[in-house]
Amino acid sequence: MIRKEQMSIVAHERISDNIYRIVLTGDLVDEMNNPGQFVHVKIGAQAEPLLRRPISICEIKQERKQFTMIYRKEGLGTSILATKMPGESLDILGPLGNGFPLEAAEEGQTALLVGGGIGVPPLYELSKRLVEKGVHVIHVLGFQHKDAVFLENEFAKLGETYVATMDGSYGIKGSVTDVIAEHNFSFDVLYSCGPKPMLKALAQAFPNQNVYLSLEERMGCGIGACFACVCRVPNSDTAYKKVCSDGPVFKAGEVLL
Amino acid sequence: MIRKEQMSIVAHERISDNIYRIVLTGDLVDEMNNPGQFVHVKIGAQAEPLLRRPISICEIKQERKQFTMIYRKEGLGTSILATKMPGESLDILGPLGNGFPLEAAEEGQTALLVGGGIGVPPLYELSKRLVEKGVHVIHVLGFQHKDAVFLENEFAKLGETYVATMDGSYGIKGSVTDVIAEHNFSFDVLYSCGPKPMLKALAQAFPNQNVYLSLEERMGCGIGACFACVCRVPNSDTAYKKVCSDGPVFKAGEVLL
Amino acid sequence: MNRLAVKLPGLSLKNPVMPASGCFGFGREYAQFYDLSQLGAIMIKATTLEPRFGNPTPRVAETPSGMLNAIGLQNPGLEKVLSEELPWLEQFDVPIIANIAGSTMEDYVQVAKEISKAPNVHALELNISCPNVKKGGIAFGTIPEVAAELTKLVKEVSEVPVYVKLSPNVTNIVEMAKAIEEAGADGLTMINTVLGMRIDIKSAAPILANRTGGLSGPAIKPIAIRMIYEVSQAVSIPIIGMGGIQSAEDVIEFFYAGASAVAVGTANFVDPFVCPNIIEELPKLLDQLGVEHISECTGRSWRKSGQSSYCGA
Amino acid sequence: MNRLAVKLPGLSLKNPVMPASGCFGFGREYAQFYDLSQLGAIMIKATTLEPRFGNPTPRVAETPSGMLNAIGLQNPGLEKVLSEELPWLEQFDVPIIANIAGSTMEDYVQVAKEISKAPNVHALELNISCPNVKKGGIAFGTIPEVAAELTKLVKEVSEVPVYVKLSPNVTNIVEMAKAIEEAGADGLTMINTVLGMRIDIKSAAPILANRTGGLSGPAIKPIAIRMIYEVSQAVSIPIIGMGGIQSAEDVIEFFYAGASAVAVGTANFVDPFVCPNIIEELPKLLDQLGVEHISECTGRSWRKSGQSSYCGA
Ligand SMILES: Cc1cc2nc3c(=O)[nH]c(=O)nc-3n(C[C@H](O)[C@H](O)[C@H](O)COP(=O)(O)OP(=O)(O)OC[C@H]3O[C@@H](n4cnc5c(N)ncnc54)[C@H](O)[C@@H]3O)c2cc1C
Ligand SMILES: Cc1cc2nc3c(=O)[nH]c(=O)nc-3n(C[C@H](O)[C@H](O)[C@H](O)COP(=O)(O)OP(=O)(O)OC[C@H]3O[C@@H](n4cnc5c(N)ncnc54)[C@H](O)[C@@H]3O)c2cc1C
Ligand SMILES: Cc1cc2nc3c(=O)[nH]c(=O)nc-3n(C[C@H](O)[C@H](O)[C@H](O)COP(=O)(O)O)c2cc1C
Ligand SMILES: Cc1cc2nc3c(=O)[nH]c(=O)nc-3n(C[C@H](O)[C@H](O)[C@H](O)COP(=O)(O)O)c2cc1C
Ligand code: FES
Ligand code: FES
Repeated sequence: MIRKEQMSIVAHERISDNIYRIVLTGDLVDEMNNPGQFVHVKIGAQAEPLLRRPISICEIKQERKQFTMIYRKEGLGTSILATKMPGESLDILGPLGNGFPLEAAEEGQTALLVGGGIGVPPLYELSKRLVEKGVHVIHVLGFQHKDAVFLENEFAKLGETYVATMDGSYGIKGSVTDVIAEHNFSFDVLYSCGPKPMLKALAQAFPNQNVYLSLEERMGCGIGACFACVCRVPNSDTAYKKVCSDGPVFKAGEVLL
Repeated sequence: MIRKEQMSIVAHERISDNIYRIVLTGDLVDEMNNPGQFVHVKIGAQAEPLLRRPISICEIKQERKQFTMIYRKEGLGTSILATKMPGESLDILGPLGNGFPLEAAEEGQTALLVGGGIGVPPLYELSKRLVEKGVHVIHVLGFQHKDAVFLENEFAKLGETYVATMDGSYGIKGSVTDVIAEHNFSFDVLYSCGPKPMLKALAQAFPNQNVYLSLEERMGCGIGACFACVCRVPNSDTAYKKVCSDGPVFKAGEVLL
Repeated sequence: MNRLAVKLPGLSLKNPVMPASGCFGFGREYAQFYDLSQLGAIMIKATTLEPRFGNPTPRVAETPSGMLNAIGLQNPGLEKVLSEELPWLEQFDVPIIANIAGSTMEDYVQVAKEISKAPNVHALELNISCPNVKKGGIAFGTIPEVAAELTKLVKEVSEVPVYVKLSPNVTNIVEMAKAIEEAGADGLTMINTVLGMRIDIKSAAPILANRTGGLSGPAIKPIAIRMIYEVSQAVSIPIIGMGGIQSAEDVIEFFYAGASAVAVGTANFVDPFVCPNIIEELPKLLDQLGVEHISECTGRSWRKSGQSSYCGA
Repeated sequence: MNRLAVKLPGLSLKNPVMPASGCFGFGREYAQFYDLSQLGAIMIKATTLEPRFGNPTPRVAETPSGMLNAIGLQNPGLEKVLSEELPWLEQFDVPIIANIAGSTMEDYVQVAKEISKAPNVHALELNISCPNVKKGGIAFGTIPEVAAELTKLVKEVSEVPVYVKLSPNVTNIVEMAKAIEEAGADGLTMINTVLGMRIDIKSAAPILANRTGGLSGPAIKPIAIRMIYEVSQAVSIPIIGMGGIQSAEDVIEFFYAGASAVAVGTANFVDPFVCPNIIEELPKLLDQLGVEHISECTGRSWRKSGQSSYCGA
């Protein structure tokens, strides 16, 4: 069930470049199940910034009633967020949307997890759950440059991890698709989150495979009421899916990218 | 000289009902001279609340580069201000306006200081300076009710102090003018700050005496540029004074109340 | 006595607070959060004759204390609204105000005729002012004669009272309101969104795929208050006010300006509980203000005491 | 090369940033904070033939991310502006744009004739859109023919180029702009404030003594951007853009929309250093955006590359 709660900030730190990790605690964590879901964050009680900000759930610690988000300081909202201190509270609406289907990968199978930039965080809880289940995971993570890399060590503990940077300043030079092409991984399911061009390239590269993509779109309500975040579905002029409530994860081919 | 500075909050506490005392530190204190001046406070970097808030200087500690404001939590701006913690900073523009003329009271003379509600704070630094100078001070402070009373003890240390509440729940029942009428104080100068009806009553009660009144008006710039805070002067259709830069303290009769 | 109950043409409301059209879908999402029967009414999303996909994304952009939207009237079309959405809403004890839109007068007339027959539709709201559709929409909302003509045609076929939703993007809102009142409208709703635009600094392109969009949220509240203040003094039909409402205090400000009920739009996105919260806060605020019944507040900013206005209590 | 220098009719500006009329008085107060020669230009407070006291107070009220004002054109009158204010401003190396207002066409013509002779007045700005005065003002700003007629009359007598300041409170801003262009205006400035109102919850009375006022500040930025975007594509005279500008990013957004220079109003009250700060930030921002000269930004949101627009560099 979706809830709204003033959650407390337990920890908050800058982990690289403009990337921050924030840990929140509250009862809302009880509702969190699927990796790939997100929360909608109201940053401050004032009318500016007005709208909530969608941020993915990166890690869930149900026992401790804690969850983690990792975000990039981008514009007004995330800049103010970055100034919040442990002990302060944040107005969270969530969990929202449908996450990555864990059941798509069976014990003993291989899952390829492909993340680009700020699309990397939701793959972390996913990977943990897959590993728990006995799925073999391979991570391919792409970043702009060395200073933007994060979570590499955490992913490495869960499975094979390849890091690529566009400028070659760290790891393999190039895009995640370059890495995948080069290594020619075999996998049963591909899960991905990142910029749309990357998702498109993956969908095209593996047209007949089990591919799940997490999309981004500018949102109003985050719960399916405002029609801000729709995307088209194939072969229809009026049919649609909402990224916030039908997604953000879709099977490749389910919606037009 | 007027300066703009990010000043640090040294202390911040609720001192009664909805009344807060905040102590700020910074170089701007070097510029503060006259009791009765005010500062213009920008509460938060966002566009809401947009405008600065005028708050009087209540006490100046030049040696420590500190000054104190006392404010009532009223609307949006002061409500957000009330949540600020020591260590945080506040954007202060000041000191603004002209304060109470200390030179109007000479050593050995008597000054009557009359404050109403949130008009009380600027009289505190004034009283300290007058006492330093050897002026005999009498304070008459009016409040709505018992829970709204503040600074009584501090004033009492400087001189005779009478407190009145409108509902009689503390001190003398009635208004400051009731107290003054009853005691029939004799004084050389009267300094006052408070609601306009009170100031009017005082001006009328002592038409031939040396009376200085501190006015309030909704402000834009606080420095004389926007013409938001003008008041009329006697016997002219176009002449005016600006509360922010010509005031906030005027000699009774100088402007129309 | 229910201090919040108000009566408007076609509408007996337990309280004067309702979600604004387009900001609440057909209620399904908010029903997860609270019982929709708590609401005074529900203004459902604009319904057109045929299903519409609307505009490409991005469809929203944020602005200081506001947001722009260019949804473009996406909706499942009259048939589906009649067969699925309205029947689903019947489970709640809440009157529905059906917001209708079209590209031609005939569109409006057809939708009005059919949708006004639905048992839980107690009033229509003519959206003659949607800035985000190429045809129709805005033109109907800016030319008094056109708006009046449309109102007349819809009144002829509608089985329930007709409210007309005014666009703020006009030189003379009073002239529009009067023409619509004369044409027989039972009430006005105002304001729709203000035309606006944002440009992305990095790409130099408009943020909205549609380029321009409609500004809503607290930023437009002073514009709405001004227009309701002026229109309520010039007409004698009631006004449902909207534009930036976030709190019980805002509701009272709209009543003082001249509204007899209010709708809450954008604030639902910020806080899904905003409508029930406001409904809960209102009686406390009335106590503080020393007001017995909320209808006494209507027009208080311009009404001399004793003078009557549309009150509807 | 100065990357910020722009040339507009009558104006050779070292940078395109100037304080907006009415938000900077005649410069005296801000001269305490910085050397006014740093500014691209100064738009001085509206000058009328006779001195005016303006409206009763309260004259300002705050709104979400905005403010309302109803100053009512308070100013010392033409004579004093000519004998005291303009001569005082001569100590600075900065062109003055004289904002002029009046109740009748004759008023405007007389003020224009005299003030345009002042040596440091390089352009006039016709304030045909002040919402806060009973006579004149708003009517001139909402009827294209009236605005055109006034523009013509002023052009006949003015010794310097004439800019006309557009009101946003119209149904069709493009129609207004075109009529004014045709009448011979050398440039446009836009937007003036948006009509608005706030009501005090406790007293039920409008906060402003004048009841309604003009909305300015960040809240109106999307409205300004939309109007400049539309008008800049329809006219070939340059636009000085304003409405909610607070930062160098905002300046670029206005240029992308179609402005060739900008004015900063309300933000001066929030931060007296806002103009010099923006001027300092702009070159850094141009670097980040990979833009050589700021004039390249004008109209970029609608201009296909290579296509020319008013550029003035
Ligand atoms: C389902 C989903 C999950 C996301 N998860 C994460 C995450 O885990 N970590 C992270 O750093 N970012 C994530 N994002 C992107 C994040 O929402 C934006 O970076 C953030 O909203 C920017 O806000 P701002 O105030 O800093 O920027 P501003 O530019 O000031 O925001 C202005 C408006 O645009 C919207 N906006 C701007 N960029 C985006 C964007 N990329 N996607 C959607 N809306 C946007 C904002 O929400 C706001 O309404 C996610 C987005 C979606 C849709
Ligand atoms: C010269 C001067 C000195 C002052 N000194 C003090 C002081 O020492 N302590 C104190 O508590 N208050 C003082 N005030 C009043 C104080 O400025 C207001 O209480 C405060 O601005 C309210 O802000 P808000 O955001 O809480 O209220 P809101 O109602 O949200 O404010 C909305 C707008 O109205 C303005 N406003 C509201 N009330 C007043 C008011 N009474 N006077 C001027 N503007 C107002 C605000 O500045 C703001 O622009 C002083 C006012 C002036 C003019
Ligand atoms: C996302 C969105 C969609 C809207 N869709 C409609 C609509 O379909 N029909 C309509 O009449 N108004 C529509 N509106 C306008 C609102 O009903 C309301 O008039 C406006 O947003 C002002 O109120 P607010 O500031 O409370 O949002 C929409 C507004 C928003 C923000
Ligand atoms: C207090 C105040 C006074 C103003 N006076 C004038 C004026 O005298 N003449 C004029 O043309 N515009 C006047 N304006 C409008 C501004 O010049 C500007 O067009 C408007 O405020 C929008 O810009 P901003 O949002 O940056 O303030 C005034 C605005 C304010 C806030
Ligand atoms: S964000 Fe409102 S429907 Fe998806
Ligand atoms: S507040 Fe601007 S002149 Fe006084």
